[in-house]
Amino acid sequence: AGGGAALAGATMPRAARAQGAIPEWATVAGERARGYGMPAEAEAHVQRAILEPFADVAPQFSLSGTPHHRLRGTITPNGLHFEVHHGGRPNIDPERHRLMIHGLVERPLQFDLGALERYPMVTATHFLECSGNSLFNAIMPDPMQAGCDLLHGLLSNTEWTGIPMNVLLDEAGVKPEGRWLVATGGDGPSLARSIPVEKLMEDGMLALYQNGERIRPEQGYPMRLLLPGFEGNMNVKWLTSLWATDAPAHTKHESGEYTEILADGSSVKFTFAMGVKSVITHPSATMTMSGSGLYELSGIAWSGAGPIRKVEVSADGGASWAEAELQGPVLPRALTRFRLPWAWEGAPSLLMSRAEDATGAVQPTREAWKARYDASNFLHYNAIQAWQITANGEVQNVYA
Amino acid sequence: AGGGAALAGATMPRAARAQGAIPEWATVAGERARGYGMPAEAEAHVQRAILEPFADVAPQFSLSGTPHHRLRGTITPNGLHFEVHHGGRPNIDPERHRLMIHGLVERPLQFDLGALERYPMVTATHFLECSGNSLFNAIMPDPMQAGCDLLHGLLSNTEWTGIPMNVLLDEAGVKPEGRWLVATGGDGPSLARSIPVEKLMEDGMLALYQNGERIRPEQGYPMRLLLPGFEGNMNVKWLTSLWATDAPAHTKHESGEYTEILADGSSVKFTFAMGVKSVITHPSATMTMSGSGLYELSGIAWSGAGPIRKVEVSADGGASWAEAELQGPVLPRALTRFRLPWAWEGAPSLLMSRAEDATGAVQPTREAWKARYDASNFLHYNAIQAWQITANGEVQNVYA
Amino acid sequence: EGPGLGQPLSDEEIPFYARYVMPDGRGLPEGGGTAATGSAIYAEKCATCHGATGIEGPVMPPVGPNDIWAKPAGRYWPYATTLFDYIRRAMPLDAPKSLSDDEAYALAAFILAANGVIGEGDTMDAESLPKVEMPNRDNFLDVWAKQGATPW
Amino acid sequence: EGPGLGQPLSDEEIPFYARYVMPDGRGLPEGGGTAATGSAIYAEKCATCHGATGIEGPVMPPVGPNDIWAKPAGRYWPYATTLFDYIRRAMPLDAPKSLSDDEAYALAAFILAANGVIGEGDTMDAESLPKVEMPNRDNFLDVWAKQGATPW
Ligand code: HEC
Ligand code: HEC
Ligand SMILES: [Ca+2]
Ligand SMILES: [Ca+2]
Ligand SMILES: [Ca+2]
Ligand SMILES: [Ca+2]
Ligand SMILES: [Ca+2]
Ligand SMILES: [Ca+2]
Ligand SMILES: [Co+2]
Ligand SMILES: [Co+2]
Repeated sequence: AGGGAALAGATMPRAARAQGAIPEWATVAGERARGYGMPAEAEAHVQRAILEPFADVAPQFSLSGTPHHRLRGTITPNGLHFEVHHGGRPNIDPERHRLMIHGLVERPLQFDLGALERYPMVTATHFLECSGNSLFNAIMPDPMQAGCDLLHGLLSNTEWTGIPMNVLLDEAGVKPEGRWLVATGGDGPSLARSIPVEKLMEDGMLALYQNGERIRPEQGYPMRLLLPGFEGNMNVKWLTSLWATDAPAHTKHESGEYTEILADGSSVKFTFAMGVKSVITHPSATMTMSGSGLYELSGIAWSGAGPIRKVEVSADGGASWAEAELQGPVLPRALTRFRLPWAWEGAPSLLMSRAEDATGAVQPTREAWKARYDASNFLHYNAIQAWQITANGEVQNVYA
Repeated sequence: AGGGAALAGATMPRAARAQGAIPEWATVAGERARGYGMPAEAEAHVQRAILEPFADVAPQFSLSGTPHHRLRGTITPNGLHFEVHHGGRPNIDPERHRLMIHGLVERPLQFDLGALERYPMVTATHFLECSGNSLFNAIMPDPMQAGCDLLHGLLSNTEWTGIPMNVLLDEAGVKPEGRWLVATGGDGPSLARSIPVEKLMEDGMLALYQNGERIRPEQGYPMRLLLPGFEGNMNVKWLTSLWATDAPAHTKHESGEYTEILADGSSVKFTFAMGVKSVITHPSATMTMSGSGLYELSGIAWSGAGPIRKVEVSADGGASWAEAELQGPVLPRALTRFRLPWAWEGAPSLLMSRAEDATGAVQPTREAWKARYDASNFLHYNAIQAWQITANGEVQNVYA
Repeated sequence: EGPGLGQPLSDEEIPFYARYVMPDGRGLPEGGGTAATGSAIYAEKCATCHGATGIEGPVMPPVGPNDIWAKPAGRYWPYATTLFDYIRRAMPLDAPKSLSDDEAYALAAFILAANGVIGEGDTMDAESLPKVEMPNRDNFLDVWAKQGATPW
Repeated sequence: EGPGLGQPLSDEEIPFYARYVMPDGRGLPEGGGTAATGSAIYAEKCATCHGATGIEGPVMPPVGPNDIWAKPAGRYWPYATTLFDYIRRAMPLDAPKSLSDDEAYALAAFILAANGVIGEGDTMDAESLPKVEMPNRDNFLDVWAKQGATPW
């Protein structure tokens, strides 16, 4: 190879060094690796929205909503899974924690974590939803302007791994007269719920892992009950006891807090499965459109009764509907993301989504939902969510 | 209702207050909620295993392995996704970051995060594997005794959401002579790889979200390239440029570090797809069996060529094989968990797993794999992993 | 199907909150109490959270109903046994399980009396508590019995 | 299919590292350098990581091969152009993009000469660098060309 500086007239194209600006991060060595990662600092605002309705006297009673308007996909990262705490997050020593199975069983048994590690496990992706999710839309006379964290955040979706409950119950040998099991948590108030044995035997899981890693403290570390499709409160966290009984105990939560008063003044109890529901997350309230033109409407749909069959979207307040694309795999009792391209003309528009599940159940209008219940009820709200887009692009929560 | 203290002889069964010990955490109010959760303190040891081979002079060059022997399920939580850093983790300002598409295109374009939020997105679960994964088994003369973090941890599996690359490339209009795109990252060394346009158009994704939330800094915040099934290094993190060319640039990584020397002294280049592979994670090296009796063997299988079709497990060093159960949904180019009940008799046993993918490809033995390559090669190692269980229950890494 | 690693569990190892007092009174311990006793304990240990007379709140007032809470425990709940058990295991929030059985009986009596469901002088104990006729008892539809897991 | 929100990108906005020097030399800038110049820069800016003479390491020694690293950049890589581009964009690790084009040419010359691939006095520049015949160049099988995405 030859000569000095580049020769004039060489056939080789010559480039002066390109001039585009070089950001400072491309001129330095980066940070060292870390054992456990965290989101970027610029994303520090992506947090659960924490509500402590009795902050002055009982801050341990709280609701923390997943910020669905800042998430995409279907999995909820563990750090953002919703929490509802009735007595705070207990600090449990996993070495001393045990699961007891007793009552109407042949062999009362206890299991520690070490023993449970040897059991057969299954893995399944499931949503959890508090039956109080979307409570503000249920009861507030005027629609609250807030993000999907406060409006619909008591809902999350993760991959759970644990032991099929029937394996453990069979080992203890539930007697024929043991029709219910009272599940109790290891938290301060020892939260308890009566669970039908049929559900536990069908698809109940003693969940030990969430999105691959050990369940986190706010989700029940070191173990929780998972009842796919059933209201969040029954999926008892920090599970420490399953007590087989001949009848439901009518525990505190199934007597009051998680029963619903109907329009006629009577109540319904043991309303376990969550209804079919959907929400458009992009765009949604508190957002502003970035000019007219093409958007992809994106949202989440789910049902406690099985897989989602269809999601329809309307941009004219329900006058016309288009079927959205469902992101596969569409799994039973798991969040399903739907998407639909939509051109915003810059005019006021009323967006709605309406999900249908595999049983044929369809979301009610807010009006129809309200008509069933007493005005005070805020549980099991699954009405169609409407978002008003104003002429200047603000997205607002509306009842329609 | 009536009278004083409980009457002797009443028919109602009377219980003295049960005496079982009450752990202290059931006697106090718990902690308040937090905006972003973390694993339990007792799980603080569940970290990525960080290797800094040149720690003294270049600690920014590092490999951080996912601790698969401490995880269950198929999803890797974001905090534990493996990292391989060639120049450390850059600290990028998302507001100033942009993606450029230029070179042999009709319309050179740039996109900022705000614009990208309006694009159509897809969601898919995919593994990423460094082509250097399992390097110790590939090159060490004697099998290293270490966990699956060090042995096989440069592999993770998450749910990715982002923009189909063909949408962005179509907007720029790649010219017919643009057969490759050189993808460049925003890190210090500006890591670059030449990518065939066919792959980008088929299933390439500009990934913005991982397990629902924004991709984390060590995974490419604010955006990375995702090429399902292709070796990790090509899935360029912090993606800032796609430059369409008529030929591969033979960048540094495709010239040396990610080419393989064969047994005959020649090399292979542009070896993109990861081969079929599996590892039993429970039990695995560094673990000790907890006595004889029934276990559930559990592991992970994956292939860059498509879905896993079958995983066979042997407990006698390959003399006989049993088909393991695959946890559904079995997704293409995603980790698939397999499980098989197995009774350990307390005698020495040699465990192996052998995966087959939908193309019919099967994992080679270590011997067969070694025979193809020069002794120095540690890339694309996908041989059958064998774990020796000793008579006293220690699980050891062996070549067999 | 499993490895059979559960360890035998003896009765003495089971803490009281691993069971629940049943609506028919099974599980109720000895002891008892009246609203008068309960009133003093309530004032000391409960009023900050649930209100001076039990109807003010802020936390779900057990006496009512009112605009704050439509489902007061001492009136809306179908069984009085639940009051005893829940108070004993869970209340006060900052010192759960600190109450004696007598205290829990007395607090249940206080709440029931404040709701007018029992008389001021009635003693609540293992015999009387399950016999309390809660006014709302027959006003519930059991959806699980009616239609199983189908959402109502 | 998309909303068409890409903004026009002008040439002046593109930083140099968004392209790559091609094996045939396209993209090489003006300037040049020799091993002698490169040797001094190497000693100052590179030797701590890659070894005094380029063969000691600890980091992937660019001169070799040896027991530490079977694929020395200055001998194993198929094209010398990659050396120039990579050094200019990425090295030294703690100050990437701090080198001038002349320095990058000189360092490429130093590494190539140390591997015996060019003469000690050869100048590397836009014309000469792509003409360097790397000894391993024809020793690669292109697996993508041969079998596409099927793993080798
Ligand atoms: C520091 C705050 C605090 C104190 C003190 C407290 N409570 Fe509570 N109480 C709560 C909270 C919070 C709840 C709701 C828990 C839940 O929803 O699971 C509650 C719930 C209740 C309920 C059920 C209400 C319903 O409708 O679901 C009853 C009954 C009750 N408490 C009684 C008592 C009694 C009796 C005491 C005193 C011995 C007491 N509480 C002291 C905070 C407190
Ligand atoms: C502070 C440490 C450090 C310094 C100083 C440094 N390098 Fe490097 N160099 C590295 C690391 C680490 C790598 C591997 C990067 C990778 O794998 O992507 C590397 C890789 C290289 C390679 C490619 C090696 C291969 O086989 O892939 C070359 C060539 C190189 N450096 C040249 C230089 C030159 C020339 C200088 C001085 C201008 C220099 N380096 C200074 C750390 C350093
Ligand atoms: Ca133990
Ligand atoms: Ca099984
Ligand atoms: Ca911007
Ligand atoms: Ca679409
Ligand atoms: Ca009645
Ligand atoms: Ca040759
Ligand atoms: Co309910
Ligand atoms: Co490769």
